[in-house]
Amino acid sequence: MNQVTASSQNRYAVKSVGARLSLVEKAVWHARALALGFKRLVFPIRHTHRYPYVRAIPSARNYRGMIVLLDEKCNGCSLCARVCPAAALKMITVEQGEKRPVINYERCVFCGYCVDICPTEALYHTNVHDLVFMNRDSMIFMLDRFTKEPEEPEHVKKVRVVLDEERGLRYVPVGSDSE
Amino acid sequence: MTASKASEVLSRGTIRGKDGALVINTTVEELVNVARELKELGYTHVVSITAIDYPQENKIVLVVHASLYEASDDRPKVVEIRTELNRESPVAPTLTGVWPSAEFQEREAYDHFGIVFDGHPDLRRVLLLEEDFKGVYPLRKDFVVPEEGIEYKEGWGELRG
Amino acid sequence: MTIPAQAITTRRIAKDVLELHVGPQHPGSGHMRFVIRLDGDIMVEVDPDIGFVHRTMEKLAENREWLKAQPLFERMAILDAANVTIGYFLALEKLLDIEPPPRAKYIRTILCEISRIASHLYGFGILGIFLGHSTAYMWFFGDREVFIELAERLTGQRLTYSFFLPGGVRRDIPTGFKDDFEKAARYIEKRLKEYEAIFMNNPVIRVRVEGVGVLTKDMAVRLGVVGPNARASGVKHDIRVEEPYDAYPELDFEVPVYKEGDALARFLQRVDEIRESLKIIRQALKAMPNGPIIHERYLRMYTKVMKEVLETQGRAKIPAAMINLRPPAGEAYARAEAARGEYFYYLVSNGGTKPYRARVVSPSFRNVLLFKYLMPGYRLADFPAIYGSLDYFPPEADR
Amino acid sequence: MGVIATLIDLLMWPPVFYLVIFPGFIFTFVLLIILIWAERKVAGRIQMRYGPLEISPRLAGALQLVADLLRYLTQEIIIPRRADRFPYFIAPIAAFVLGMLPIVAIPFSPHYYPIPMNDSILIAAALTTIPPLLTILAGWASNNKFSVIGGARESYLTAAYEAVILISIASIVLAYSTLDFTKAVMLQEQITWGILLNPIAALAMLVGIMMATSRFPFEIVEAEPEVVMGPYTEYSGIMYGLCMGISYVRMFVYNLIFTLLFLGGWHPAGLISTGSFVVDSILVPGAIVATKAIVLSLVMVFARSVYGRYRIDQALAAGWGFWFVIALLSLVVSIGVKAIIGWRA
Repeated sequence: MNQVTASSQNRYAVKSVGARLSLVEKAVWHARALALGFKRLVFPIRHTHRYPYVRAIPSARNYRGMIVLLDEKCNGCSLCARVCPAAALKMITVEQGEKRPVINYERCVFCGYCVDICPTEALYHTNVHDLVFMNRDSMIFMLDRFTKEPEEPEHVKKVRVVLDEERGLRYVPVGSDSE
Repeated sequence: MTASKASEVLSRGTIRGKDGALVINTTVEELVNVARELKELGYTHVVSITAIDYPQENKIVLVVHASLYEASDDRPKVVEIRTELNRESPVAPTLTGVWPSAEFQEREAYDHFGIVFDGHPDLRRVLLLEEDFKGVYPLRKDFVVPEEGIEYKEGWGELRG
Repeated sequence: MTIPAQAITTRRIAKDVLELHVGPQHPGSGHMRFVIRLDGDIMVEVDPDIGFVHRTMEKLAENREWLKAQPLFERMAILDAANVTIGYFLALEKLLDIEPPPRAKYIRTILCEISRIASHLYGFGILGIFLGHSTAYMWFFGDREVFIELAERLTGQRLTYSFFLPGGVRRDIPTGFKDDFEKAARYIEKRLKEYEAIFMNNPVIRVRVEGVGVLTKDMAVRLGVVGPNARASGVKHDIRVEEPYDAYPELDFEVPVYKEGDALARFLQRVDEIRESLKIIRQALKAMPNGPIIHERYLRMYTKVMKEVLETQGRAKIPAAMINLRPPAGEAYARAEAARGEYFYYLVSNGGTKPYRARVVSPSFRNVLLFKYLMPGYRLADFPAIYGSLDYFPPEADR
Repeated sequence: MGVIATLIDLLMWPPVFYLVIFPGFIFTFVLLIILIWAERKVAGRIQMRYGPLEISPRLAGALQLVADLLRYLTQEIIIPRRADRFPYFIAPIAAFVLGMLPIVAIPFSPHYYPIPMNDSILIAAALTTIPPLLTILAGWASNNKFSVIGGARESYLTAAYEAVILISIASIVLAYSTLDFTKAVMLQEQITWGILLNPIAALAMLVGIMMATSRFPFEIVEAEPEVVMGPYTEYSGIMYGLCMGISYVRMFVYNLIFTLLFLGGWHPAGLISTGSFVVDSILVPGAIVATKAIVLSLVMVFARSVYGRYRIDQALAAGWGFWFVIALLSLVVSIGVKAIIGWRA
């Protein structure tokens, strides 16, 4: 019963948290904590940006932002509405019995199933994910709005996130050299 | 514990090909005994206590999954104990005496299926409120959650709050 | 049906006991309530009242096609979305009797480990603020952003990845990901040293967590505790080792186990897990084979347009047949090791397009017993320390 | 006309001017706003963020506190039905005012003080011990379990830190052989700063002040994850703002006392002489004292960015078991110092 299978048991490394700190160690760690706090006061790392005035543009190649419909590619197969887990996409009948999807951003969870299931690539994601709506009805995008890229707010400084070994994250303005 | 007894309990079940779990079908009367013997074999805790509702066959199947830490041989890692209960008044003996880890699991099964665990020390609803779900057990099949269709309707959907 | 009216119970309180209702609107409770009975400053009884963020996900899953359960289950623990849903797909793949191609397995493992690191940093942050250490809180949450950014580059979404498909993944590794990860890994390794000075060896924090909330191995086994909380009590149990899935059997890593079982051990165990996770991702990125990222059964259904998208953008399209998955009738369970412990999925199919029954047991739901049995005997001020060290996440427990 | 003239006269009457304008209520209030803003900025810088910036971005968010104050002023004050109204209202107001009261005994220069007195150290130290009682009263009057626990915690801690602070003051007073701030500072000008004369007393008093004013790591009374806001849980609107201010007022006042006793008060002020009485005897020494106290306060709020909080029993153990002993030790040191410098004093 107690045969230990070597392969799995070797995966565990038993450790101990160690003894309590002595008075001297306590003093040393107090000093180190204060010194580190002071160091970060002088050389801060900052991971926030002034959000509504500065916007970080996602760097992901396949970022899943708000969705746009390419009307001429769509063949009205309703797969997108059927796969939508939140019932955010529904089919509307346009002229000649053709169907087109419309979207309700009140419900959309940005899973991207609809974009990935579309057999004709008639849907695509934009980089925009944070628009403000004044009421719930304006979150329903009928064909007129669903077929256009969402308008981005003006006077916004755009930055891009760059991973950095020293600072974790850096924000560089879009279009600058270091991008 | 003897090897023969061990094999006796384990031989009552069958290994399911899909996931390697040992499935033991038992009755309400035998449930606690099976649990006790499994515990002696080293299945120290329950992973899940739940049920499956079969309204057509008028039964609720209580499904208990027990497992072990630090598996030391090639015994099945998960044992599934299935017990058929009467759907009208599902009552099962509590397993908290064998496995203390069953406490909240049984409360949840009571909450969702209305299975009364006889002898449970603190059988109250755990996730739902009694005021809102008096006599209603949402995971039974007769509790229907309405779903919308995929056709656009004015004002979006009938379930839009 | 005769069911005793046990829902509303009244209990007499001992004369010298103060009953304190902590939560659900309390800065230290999270989305739940604790009924704490205090004798002086000592907690004598703690009754966790959960369910404030219960969504009955098991029922909702029964009303959805198999694929649609992913965005739903993700919302149990949105901070650890990959590890939460991987178990569901493992169980579903057992029902369908398919296995993802090797490259997809490696990508899954990479995302799961990134998710684990981010989730641990979140838990540290909560422990930090519960102990009143606002800098630790901000630092852990700030550094978590680095791993969220990594996950975003891989999946296209910050938290709700919805990244898996039955028999594959939805995105291939983007170009430059290896460099990005290496930068992030070096950064966090440096920061782990700084955390040591400001948080874990800070004498003020150490006395708060040392010897507090001691969970013995015996008690951990009896209560069925899982995850880092069990491993910090000396229980050698990790699903990645016990029932390895995805690329874990091929990777070399170790699982830290601590003997003490106090709040400090639980914290240090997670710190060590971050180091191991970095090791796992490094290896996986190195050893990752080339090949398809989705099972050939579905790859065969790809049209010309879909193949082109997969090749040029690294984006696996979903074949239309995947909405109408009809796994053969039967049951299957699967377990996966998430940041907080073991996720258990038990799926029952009757051959239809929707699950007949989808059972989820989350680690937080299993660990909730600890509040009841671990807290009594400690001071009221230890309540946040123990709570924080358990890394308990109410939405995960409530499902 | 006569009324306004009388009012102005009243305001310019030295004791009133001292208490209301400089360095009393208004001056302290402005300093507090700067201090809290600086605390938040320092914490933000260490904590990977900006700190307050949305209000007045050009002044680095300095007006944020004014905005907060306006918000508190316009918020509704919600009184719990079961609260004991009179003590509920009077406690934070009285604590705020009485927290500022020790200023009556604190001179800002050898020639600028509200009431001439020979025992000003004694009076100041005595007056600093009143606000904790009102904090306990606030907790009791709120009729809330968290408030009561917070009040009980305050009552335990008070006993611990008052002993440390008062013994430290006593030991440095022993070294100076005077109970007058002015004489104590003049003595320091002659010999050296008190912090060098008796560093142990200074250290003990610093820790005592941090405990008394709920600075981290002793922010136990209002410990948020445990007792919400401690004694102040049930306060809202401007009452809550007052409650928040109490600890800052007390910290500033304590630090003024510390400055005068240990940091040489207005020490280098004697080097500057412009010939003008107002500049030489009021503005320059006052600015020096205030600057020293502010810097000291900033050091104390910096601890917020480095530490968490102790448990109540650990803080009490530290107070009685360690710092109380240290404070007693400082008495011995003072006797030693007295033996050496005694002939000069």
